[in-house]
Amino acid sequence: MLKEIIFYGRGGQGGVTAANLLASAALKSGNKGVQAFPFFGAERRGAPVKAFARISDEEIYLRSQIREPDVVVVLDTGIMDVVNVTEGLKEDGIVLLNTPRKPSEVEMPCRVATVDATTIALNNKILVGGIPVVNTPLVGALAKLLDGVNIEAVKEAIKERFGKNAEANANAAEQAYNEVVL
Amino acid sequence: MLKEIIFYGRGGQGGVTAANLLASAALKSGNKGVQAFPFFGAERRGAPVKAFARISDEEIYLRSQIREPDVVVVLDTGIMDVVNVTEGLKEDGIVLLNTPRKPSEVEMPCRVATVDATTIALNNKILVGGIPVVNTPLVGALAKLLDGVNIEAVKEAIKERFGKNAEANANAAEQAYNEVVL
Amino acid sequence: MGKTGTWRVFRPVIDKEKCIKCWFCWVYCPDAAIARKEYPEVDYDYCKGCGICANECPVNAIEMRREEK
Amino acid sequence: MGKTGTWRVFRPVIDKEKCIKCWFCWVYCPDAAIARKEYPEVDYDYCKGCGICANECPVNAIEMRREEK
Amino acid sequence: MIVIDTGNHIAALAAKMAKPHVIAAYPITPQTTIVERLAQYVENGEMDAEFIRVESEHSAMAACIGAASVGARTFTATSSHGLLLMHEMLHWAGLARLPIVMVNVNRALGPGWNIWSDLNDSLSQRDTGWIQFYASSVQEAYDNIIQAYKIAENEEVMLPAMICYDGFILSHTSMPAEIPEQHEVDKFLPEYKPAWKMDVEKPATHGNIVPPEYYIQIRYDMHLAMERAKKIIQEVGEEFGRKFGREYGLIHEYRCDDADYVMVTMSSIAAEGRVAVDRLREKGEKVGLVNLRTFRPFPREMLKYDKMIVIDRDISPGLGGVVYNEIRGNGSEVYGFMAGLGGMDVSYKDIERMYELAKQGKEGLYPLEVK
Amino acid sequence: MIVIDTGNHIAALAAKMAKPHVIAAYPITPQTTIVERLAQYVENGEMDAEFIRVESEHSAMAACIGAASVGARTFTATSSHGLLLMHEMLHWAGLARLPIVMVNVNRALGPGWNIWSDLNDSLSQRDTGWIQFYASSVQEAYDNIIQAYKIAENEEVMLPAMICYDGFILSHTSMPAEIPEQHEVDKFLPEYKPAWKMDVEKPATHGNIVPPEYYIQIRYDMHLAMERAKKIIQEVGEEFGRKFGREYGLIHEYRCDDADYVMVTMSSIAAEGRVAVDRLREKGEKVGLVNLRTFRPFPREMLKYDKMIVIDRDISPGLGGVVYNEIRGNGSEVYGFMAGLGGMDVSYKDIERMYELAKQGKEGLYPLEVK
Amino acid sequence: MMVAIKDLPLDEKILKGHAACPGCPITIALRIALKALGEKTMLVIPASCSAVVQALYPKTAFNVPTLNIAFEASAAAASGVSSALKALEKEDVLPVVWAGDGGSYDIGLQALSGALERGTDFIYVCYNNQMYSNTGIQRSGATPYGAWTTTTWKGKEEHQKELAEIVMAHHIPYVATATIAYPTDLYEKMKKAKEMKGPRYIEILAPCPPGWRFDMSKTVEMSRLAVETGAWVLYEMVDGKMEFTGYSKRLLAGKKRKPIKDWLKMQGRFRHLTEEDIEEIKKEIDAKWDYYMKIYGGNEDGK
Amino acid sequence: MMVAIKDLPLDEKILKGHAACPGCPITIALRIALKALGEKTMLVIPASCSAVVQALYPKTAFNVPTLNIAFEASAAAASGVSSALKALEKEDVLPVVWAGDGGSYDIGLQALSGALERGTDFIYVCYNNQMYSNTGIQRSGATPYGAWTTTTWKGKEEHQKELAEIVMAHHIPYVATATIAYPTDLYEKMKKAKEMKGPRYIEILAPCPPGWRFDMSKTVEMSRLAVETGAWVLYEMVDGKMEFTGYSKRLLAGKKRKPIKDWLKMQGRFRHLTEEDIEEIKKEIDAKWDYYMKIYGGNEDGK
Ligand SMILES: Cc1ncc(C[n+]2csc(CCOP(=O)(O)OP(=O)(O)O)c2C)c(N)n1
Ligand SMILES: Cc1ncc(C[n+]2csc(CCOP(=O)(O)OP(=O)(O)O)c2C)c(N)n1
Ligand code: SF4
Ligand code: SF4
Ligand code: SF4
Ligand code: SF4
Ligand code: SF4
Ligand code: SF4
Ligand SMILES: [Mg+2]
Ligand SMILES: [Mg+2]
Repeated sequence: MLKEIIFYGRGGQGGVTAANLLASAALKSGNKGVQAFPFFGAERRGAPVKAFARISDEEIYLRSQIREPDVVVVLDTGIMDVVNVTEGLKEDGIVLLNTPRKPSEVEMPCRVATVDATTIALNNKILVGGIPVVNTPLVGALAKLLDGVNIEAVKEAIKERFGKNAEANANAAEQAYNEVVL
Repeated sequence: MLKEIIFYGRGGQGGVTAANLLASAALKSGNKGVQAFPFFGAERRGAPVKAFARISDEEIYLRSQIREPDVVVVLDTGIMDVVNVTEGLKEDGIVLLNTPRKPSEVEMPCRVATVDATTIALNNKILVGGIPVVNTPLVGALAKLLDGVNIEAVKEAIKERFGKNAEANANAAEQAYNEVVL
Repeated sequence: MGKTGTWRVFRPVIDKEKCIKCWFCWVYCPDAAIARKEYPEVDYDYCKGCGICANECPVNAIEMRREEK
Repeated sequence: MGKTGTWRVFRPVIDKEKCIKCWFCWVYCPDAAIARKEYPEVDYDYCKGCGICANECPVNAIEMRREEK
Repeated sequence: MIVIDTGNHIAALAAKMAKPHVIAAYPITPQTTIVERLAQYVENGEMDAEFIRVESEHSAMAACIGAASVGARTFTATSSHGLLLMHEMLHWAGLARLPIVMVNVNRALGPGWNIWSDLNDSLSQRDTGWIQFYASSVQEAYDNIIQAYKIAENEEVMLPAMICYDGFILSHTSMPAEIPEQHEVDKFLPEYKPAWKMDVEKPATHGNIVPPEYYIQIRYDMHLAMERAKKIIQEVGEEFGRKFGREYGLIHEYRCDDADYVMVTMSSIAAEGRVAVDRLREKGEKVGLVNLRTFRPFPREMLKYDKMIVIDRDISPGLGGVVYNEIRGNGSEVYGFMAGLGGMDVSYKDIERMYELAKQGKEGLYPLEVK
Repeated sequence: MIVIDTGNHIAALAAKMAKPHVIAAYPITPQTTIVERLAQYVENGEMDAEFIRVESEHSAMAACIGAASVGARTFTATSSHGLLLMHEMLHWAGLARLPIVMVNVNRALGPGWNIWSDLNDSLSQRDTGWIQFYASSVQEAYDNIIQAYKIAENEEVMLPAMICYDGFILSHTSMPAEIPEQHEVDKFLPEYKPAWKMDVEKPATHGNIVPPEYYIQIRYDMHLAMERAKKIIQEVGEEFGRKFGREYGLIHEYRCDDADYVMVTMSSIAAEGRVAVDRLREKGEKVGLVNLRTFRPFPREMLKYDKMIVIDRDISPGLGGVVYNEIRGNGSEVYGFMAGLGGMDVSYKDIERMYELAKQGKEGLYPLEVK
Repeated sequence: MMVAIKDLPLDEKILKGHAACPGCPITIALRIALKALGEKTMLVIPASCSAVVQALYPKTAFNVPTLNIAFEASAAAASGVSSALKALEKEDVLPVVWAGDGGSYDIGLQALSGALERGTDFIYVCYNNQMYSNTGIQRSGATPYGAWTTTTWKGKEEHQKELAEIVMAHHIPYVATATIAYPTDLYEKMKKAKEMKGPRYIEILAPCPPGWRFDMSKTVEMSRLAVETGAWVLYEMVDGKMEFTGYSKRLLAGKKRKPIKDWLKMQGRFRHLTEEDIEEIKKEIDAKWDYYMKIYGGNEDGK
Repeated sequence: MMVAIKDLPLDEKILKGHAACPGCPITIALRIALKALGEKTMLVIPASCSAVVQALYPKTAFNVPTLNIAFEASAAAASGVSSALKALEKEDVLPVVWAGDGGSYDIGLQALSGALERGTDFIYVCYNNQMYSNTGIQRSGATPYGAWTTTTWKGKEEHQKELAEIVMAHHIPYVATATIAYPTDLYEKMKKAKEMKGPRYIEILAPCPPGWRFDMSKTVEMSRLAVETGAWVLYEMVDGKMEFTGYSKRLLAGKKRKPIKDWLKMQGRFRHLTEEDIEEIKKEIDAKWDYYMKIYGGNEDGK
């Protein structure tokens, strides 16, 4: 089964890394086909960016952008003013928001999950150039929402990728895994 | 009638200019088709060079090199050690040599004309960088040998082309016209 | 040229009481987001929240506050 | 690499009597056409007849003569 | 070993494992991460190569030419304007018959600036005498680089080789790839023993003035070498298959056997096209797909299908699709689409649509002007 | 007035009479005498233009782009490696839709250095969006330059134009040419009124980042402009004919009407070919000749003869003759010869021979490898 | 006689909503420069962050005519613009190149040098953020010794090119350096250049938060500290006559420089430097200033 | 300690029968340079007269490995050669670029500057005949003010670029000037450069008879007079330390310069100059020497 995920965020928040981590974790969790890619503009830090991930038990030949995602991850709810994040979302698709609010406090025409990744990032002191990096906690939360991906694989993928900040990021992921609400 | 002429000389002697002057003079003498062009190598001063001229009463469409000349002009007999100047010469073709010798003193299997262009150049003080320029006298001599080209047109062509040395060159041409021996 | 105010994580808030009108915040703002009115005025539609104004204000009249979203 | 001696209009002729073996002619010849033997020796197969050797010889031991052809 | 990483990082890994002596490269989006990764390999000692941090792509290629002339194995990578700036030196490397290997990450040309995929950059180098491979997956990018050295350095070929793949769509996409062990690569690709090189023991002059009689031969021999490369590419692809389990040739056919229509394309669209073919087959359409692995040498003689649909991610002004125009005129019925220029997304749905249009006898710029 | 002078000097004269505002050029054999002559015109006040003595051809084209962007009429000239070094900027000028006019004196590419005629230099720029004219006489060189401005600057076109002719064979050959009066030229070619330009009154940004949706349109429009150019070239050629007595189109046919075989070629070989045709006709052979005046736009639809013999003075490695390959596949029987590379002399006798070979069904590299 | 900040024109040529990173030095510099240059300015911009910050076609945040051009071609294109303006009798309009250090020190150097040699009438501004920031922080010829970039992971081994020195060796009418922390200094140099003819060159140090790895609020502070520590020097050379300006003039006059370590420590790109490395860098800065003192010093006010 | 002419090696790397014009300075310079450099030298030569004088393929008059390369690419190609030699452990072989002024001052400047900045291990020789001679005498960045060329019919209006100065601004280990009239000076500079590492630059004034319009027998005389009149200066800069050499050293020590007029008058390219023009040029040369005196003079022997 093919699962398609879109990440919405801003340059510098690590949306692309989130997609990559998810793909790694998915591979580690036993999926044969995994893929992660950005839709890069020539964006600078702070500008809206989009990243994609695909997970499947078979080899993936698709190279096009995801137009009908199963899951949408919003790293920064601010962009929801500018971007319609539910566009194309599958019928039973889920939107995962980085927000302190509960799903019930969010009015959206679809299933919503939430986690306060920014606070988790700040608590774990993961910042780059003053901007909290919310990608690792969100990937942790995804492990809860996606069938084919387990949290141990996520933590492993984080540890492979991050040098000295690996621990803090892995902790953040685990914390989010536990705190995410659907 | 098409007449084809090859000039053999060395870089700096003005073989290309000779061909150009001849073409100009031929046009002035009433020929509709005239053409002059060099076979340039990347040659430097002193190295052997070749130039071509065509004269005809009709427009010329030929662009290829001349392989069977009617007249061959040798600006510097020294190159005859290295180049076979009579190659391809038409049956009744003429070789015009720059030499103090008389045609009778030259052993060649064809009609030969001679003129001492170097001495004429030295006498008229036409030198560039220490090298006597023999082209104008030789074109003067050609006016004698070629039906369609007259010496007045040659002198006119020289005057148009040369600035302050026009007179000396025109004189040299006339002198050669008078001195050439067939 | 979207409204770059949405990029902000922290927002500069100017305390007019403290302000001495040196206009450093105005001249240094990379986003031309501070207007030189009677007092400096931030255009939150475009301010990206870099914090240069706050960092450069000689009298600490600008505070960077976490955006509520 | 033809025999560039045919390019010559004037040929350098060295007067051994005058030569003081300063080797200027040898070092300056652009065509490496002067050999440093007992006396300088011109290789007429290659000498292009530029006349530098004659111009530089401090004792005028080299004369440039018109080639006879 | 299965590694998951972006096309660029995997390409850098391939370059590392091919053990070039000299790398000279200049950054440009979307190639940059190749250069960065290679610099890192060299700096931390994982790679024993000289890395020349040139000041332009023109110099990158000139440096590779200098290095290759001394007998070194060389690598570089570029994209778009970087490739264009190399143009003179590409011709040079080709005519000098130096087996330089380069990655070109396909990107559109300016103005305006557009950093997304488009094949005009490498296609407009098709006269320079470079072998051109196009990859449709990260795995192919890796495999093509390793094979490119072996092909380019083959005595019968001795031509430079360019490995192309789509900017972002492959360069920045993480996918799993099977990476062989270094000793296996070493065995497949032994040290480079150049047939000629600059050598103080045997002084020779390279590239001085060539008169027409020789020039015509030298240039024609380059053409023949490109023709000979077809056989070598096939052979090396088969050997690669035997050793690593993935066999390659000049083209890759997918469900073509009984196909009424064969779609021909290259690079990432060829992968997406498989999905379209599968879906169309499910609907009962008899359609197949050819993934052009090499555009130079161009395997025209292999592309003999009754009806073909060619999808170009390029457009040569006044000519149209470049691939289409090289295929056209072999007796087949050929429909051409230009699609995906400047990074326009091309999905399997678009490809299905082009198939439908072709069946109606239409062709053109997809989706804007099809008639 | 009839003037006798070399192709280059007559080209310089044409450039002068077209009254460009800005000239930026760099010397290279065999183009040099154009630049020299223009510098002289400007210095002695015969020409009222700014002459920019650039430090490279890349900068020559960049300077023309800068000048044209401000609304100036521009001229430059180059050859061979100079043209290759401009490659990136040629693409730029094309996509920026600037009607720059340039002479390219065709010359072979190195290494080794070869300064003689060969059309690979300009043909390998055929994707850059430049209109390409080829001249077979000094007169045509003149006439093409004057018309090129009018065509390039036409609102429906707005593309740069390149006038090509053979190095030495035309550039250094003196031939008579009919030169109109300046006021006649002025009337035919009025002042340039650009549709857009950089202007402080109307600040606008040119060439910033373009997203795919716009990019695809901009690039396609360039393709359409090249197609539209066909009509404009025809119209301008007819107007030129009315005014100056020499009519032009996209191709020039010679004794084709009843011909069994039509030879297609361009540049100086097309002139020489007339001589061959006349001689073959005398022998009773039904043969005609097409002189391709424009290679971009390519008048493919006009080249519909049963049997064609295409002579290319070029060879694209792995493709063969470039002109041949663009003609091939229109339903005709086409024989291709590559001849005259690197300045090899091609005489009417050679062309007659190629005709004989084609009749035997042969083609290939003339004279070395024909089969 | 220095202009005061409050006297700088209100008119903005760089519109809000551009695409630069928060805290970008480029747009600070451009805002000030264009206040001095005014509306009769045509910008020529090579590939760089400056090309990107304009925002996406068909929009633009730049309110003066702007010609984007290939990475290596800006000075040549500006020569064309300059000649065309002359030919079209619009000599009141000034072409200004706005290029990064990569486009000036490296790939665009030749075009620049050619334009200087042939006396092009223009201002060439190099904003120097000491690396290729647009492509994601690679070394340039301007990257200082020891700095991390993604092509010099262990720190650059070579010293930076001295482009201003190279430009001075071209003997042009005006060469100046500036940086964003001193807006009036920058403004006045732009004004002065604007009034002159021939080739004029101004280089602006532009600390880039993502590239140098510092907090985005510190851009101006970083710029100021570069001058206070002597890592960057403010001067102008008019017709071959050198004069230090602003804070650098005070340093030349004997004011004590802040420790270079302070500046280095604020930047992530120098994080890996050892104490010895820092000592090394300090020595070079000292040597540079000793040299300045020797040739340009000796006068209390630094003239 | 100067080597004597008779001590120069007999071995010739430039064979007879090459294609240079009679009286060509290039082959004089190359003969001497290669005597110093020896057989472990690889030449890299861009488009120029030096490419042509080698003679036609398949022949060659150069008896060291020679790589001809595109006009603008010699320093970059040499970087490749240098790195390859290092990678292949042949560091005893020295890559030497032999480029004209056009290929160095103009179109090849960027590649040169890049190679210097990245510390390429090579010698770059620019033989300066002050114009593009190969294409038939067009102006280059090195063409002096006032000189006729086929692109400056009334005399060049701009001053020549000072490439050696520009190169010095790159702070490389060795920069020297020489000319063919002083073969031992040239030989020793080549030898010295050969023993060093890193980028080394040597510029050789090379008067060209057809280009400068003088009789082919005067090549050496013209070269000597350039030094004696102070139009050309002989010096070397080792690790930033400047030292004048030979006749120029004596000029620095106070010896009177010959009138520049003598040099100008010998050359057809300056024939059109008026007395005022000449006076102008004289003033500049005077100013240049005043400057030298001020910074480098003051020591009797010119050190
Ligand atoms: C020929 C070419 N090579 C490479 C690039 C890619 N490129 C675009 S901008 C850039 C770096 C620019 O650096 P700099 O000039 O310092 O400006 P900055 O990005 O730092 O503002 C590079 C390498 C290009 N556009 N064109
Ligand atoms: C890209 C390019 N542009 C132009 C040329 C033509 N060209 C060849 S040599 C030359 C002049 C060389 O001048 P210089 O470097 O001073 O050497 P010289 O001929 O004086 O020895 C020129 C313009 C070329 N070969 N390549
Ligand atoms: S936070 Fe930054 S963008 Fe916002 S007003 Fe202050 S300086 Fe301007
Ligand atoms: S920097 Fe502070 S004091 Fe100065 S104007 Fe702004 S708010 Fe007021
Ligand atoms: S004349 Fe010239 S070429 Fe002949 S030996 Fe003397 S210096 Fe050498
Ligand atoms: S220059 Fe004169 S003196 Fe000296 S070696 Fe030669 S011939 Fe003898
Ligand atoms: S990377 Fe640096 S220079 Fe570029 S836009 Fe961002 S802050 Fe500005
Ligand atoms: S033109 Fe000058 S530099 Fe060139 S080969 Fe002739 S003499 Fe030598
Ligand atoms: Mg930069
Ligand atoms: Mg020169």
